[in-house]
Amino acid sequence: MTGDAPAMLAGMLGVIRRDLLLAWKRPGDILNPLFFFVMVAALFPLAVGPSPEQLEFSGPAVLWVAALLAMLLSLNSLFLSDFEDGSLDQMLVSPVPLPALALGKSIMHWLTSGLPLVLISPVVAITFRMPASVTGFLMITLLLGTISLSLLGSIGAALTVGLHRGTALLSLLILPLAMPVLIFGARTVSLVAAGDGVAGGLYFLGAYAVLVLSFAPFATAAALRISNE
Amino acid sequence: MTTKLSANDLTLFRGERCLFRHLSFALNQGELLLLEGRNGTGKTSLMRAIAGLISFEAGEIFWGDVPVLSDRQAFHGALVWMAHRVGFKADLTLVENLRFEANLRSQSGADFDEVLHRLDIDRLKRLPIRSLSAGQQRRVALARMLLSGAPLWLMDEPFTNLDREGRELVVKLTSEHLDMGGMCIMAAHQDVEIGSNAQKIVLQ
Amino acid sequence: MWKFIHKLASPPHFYGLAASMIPWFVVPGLFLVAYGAYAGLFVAPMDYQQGDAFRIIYVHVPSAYLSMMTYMIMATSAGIGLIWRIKLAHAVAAAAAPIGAWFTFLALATGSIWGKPMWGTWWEWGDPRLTSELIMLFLYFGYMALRGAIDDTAKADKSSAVLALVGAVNVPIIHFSVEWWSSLHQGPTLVRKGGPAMDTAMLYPLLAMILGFTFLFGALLLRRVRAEVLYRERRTRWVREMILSKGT
Amino acid sequence: MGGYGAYVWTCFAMTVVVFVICEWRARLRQRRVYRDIEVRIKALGDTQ
Repeated sequence: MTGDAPAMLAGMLGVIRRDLLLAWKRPGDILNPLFFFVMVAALFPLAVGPSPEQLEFSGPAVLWVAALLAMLLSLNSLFLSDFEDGSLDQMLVSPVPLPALALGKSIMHWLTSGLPLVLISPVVAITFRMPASVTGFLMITLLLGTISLSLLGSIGAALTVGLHRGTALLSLLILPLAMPVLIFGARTVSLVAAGDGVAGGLYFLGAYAVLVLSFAPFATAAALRISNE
Repeated sequence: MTTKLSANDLTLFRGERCLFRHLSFALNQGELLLLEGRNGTGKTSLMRAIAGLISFEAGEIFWGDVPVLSDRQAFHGALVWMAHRVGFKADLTLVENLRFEANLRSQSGADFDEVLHRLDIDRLKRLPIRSLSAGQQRRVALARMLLSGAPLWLMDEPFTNLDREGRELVVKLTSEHLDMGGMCIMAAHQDVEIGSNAQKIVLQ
Repeated sequence: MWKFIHKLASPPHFYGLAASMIPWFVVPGLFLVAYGAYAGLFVAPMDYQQGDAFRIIYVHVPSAYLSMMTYMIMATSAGIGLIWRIKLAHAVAAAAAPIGAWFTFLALATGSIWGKPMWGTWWEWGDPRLTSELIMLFLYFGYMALRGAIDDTAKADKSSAVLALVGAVNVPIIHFSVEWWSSLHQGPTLVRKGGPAMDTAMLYPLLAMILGFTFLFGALLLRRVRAEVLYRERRTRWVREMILSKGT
Repeated sequence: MGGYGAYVWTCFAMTVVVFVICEWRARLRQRRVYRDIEVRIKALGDTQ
């Protein structure tokens, strides 16, 4: 990377600002995954039954799986409109290093689908009778976990952009990679609920987010170049 | 006059099909390169490949003495590309789109309003790109070129969707750009009269 | 050195060489597997904890090992193909994936069959090895699905290479997280397969099996890569000349 | 096999089956690719 830092930062912030503006003009893109999250979370009690013990026990798992699926849902469109209207071409021929722009897209994805999930999760958690202390940890794990998911998901979205079977394929690519996040996220919350120590899980989620942050923008950039050929 | 852009022995495939073999050219400051050929002969592919979006099967492009692939940023900093798809966000306004462009590439410092006025799109400033006609959108793409400080212009069918006045404007802007030492690669399937020393590549 | 590698990696040269190399893998592979299977089934003493069911490890462990190794081979050659633009490396990656998926399936199936008499159930989520094998199988599926979804071979090569590399970074993490996850599991106490102090009469057949599987895998891989190379080079002169002169 | 015979033999049999399938698929692919090229060359004649 020989690009000067200000140009990279300007490009990245430019992407974030532009896409936030777009999201503002089309709020449905943000709201749909949220509704999806709430609905999937509502499906479980309906399927399992209203027994309070069972709901309390399965709450963390259900919320985490629902969050994971909601993140996947919004990933498919991450690069699609850029690909279709030719602005991806323009981004690829810009002097800003592509990983910086890819990171901007990932951040933007997290801001519009990860963060809202974190914010709305307490409301859903209440319906699962989750105590306030556990809910706090749920939010922290979701916060750390969705960062990794957005970054990892960007790679998948970049690999499948422009392919016809995009959506199903994207899930197939990303879900196995997302397993560690799911395992640590959901288990940590369950452990808190059972009154056990949680530091290990949180450290892992944090470390994993940092690790993914270090390679995902480059992988996404490479994938974008390849997919756009 | 130094050779800025040179291509050596290029071969390009699209999938199974070979578009051309052993293509070479050199472009000096102030020169225009016209790519001609019927539809489907690979004008757009060649342009995308020059821009670095597609990789050549063989051959290399140099910007100055440096292979483009080894310093992509330097090369991309020097080019601006008017593609077939304008590459603007339909839901954002003209100004919002061009402001995003300013984050992506260095600007020439030309006065924003003056450029819009010259292209006759200054009254469309606050409108979303979606509500502009195809011709007006091409004009916004021209504004992107004028606002960027890039010496190398890549124009893919710049006359499409433009009225006579617009076409004349493209010719005028391009010749001004060439006079100032700029370079231009233009794909067109109609005859273009710009400057005196245009090179031609005819693709079959 | 570089020249030698290029000559080796040139498709016509490789295509011929691979054909002559296959027997060199098949013969020792079959010998080792035959010895390992015989000794493992009839000579090795019974495990005092698991009884004769432990003999399943003679196929389970080699296939589990191969499923991991194949992924690493796949990711390494994908990386080589991506960085140095060596087409043969991409062909190796493409050829390795289905074989790896089959061995992963075999490891899963034999592990599950081993689990039935040991745990009384065909599937035990508490076992980290089986669970990470399952995720491994998903990784292979994802890789092959991505390849299948892209028509252009060169593009499929590069895209799937990126995926394989990202997957390779994740494989150790997946293992670690699954281990952590199952260590918290309050389920049936698991018997470690094999165990730390293994009798040599048990160990040698296992080593022979692992080595034999590797040889046979090498033969399978060569055969697949040959087909892959032939497909990728189908428009070239040497393939045309070879087919016109009725060679194989 | 101490009552575990069925399990053990099934596993070994499955292993053989997987190897056979892999080998068979590899040969099949080779044959298909080869035949496709042959057909194409004959169809095109000496034009290419």
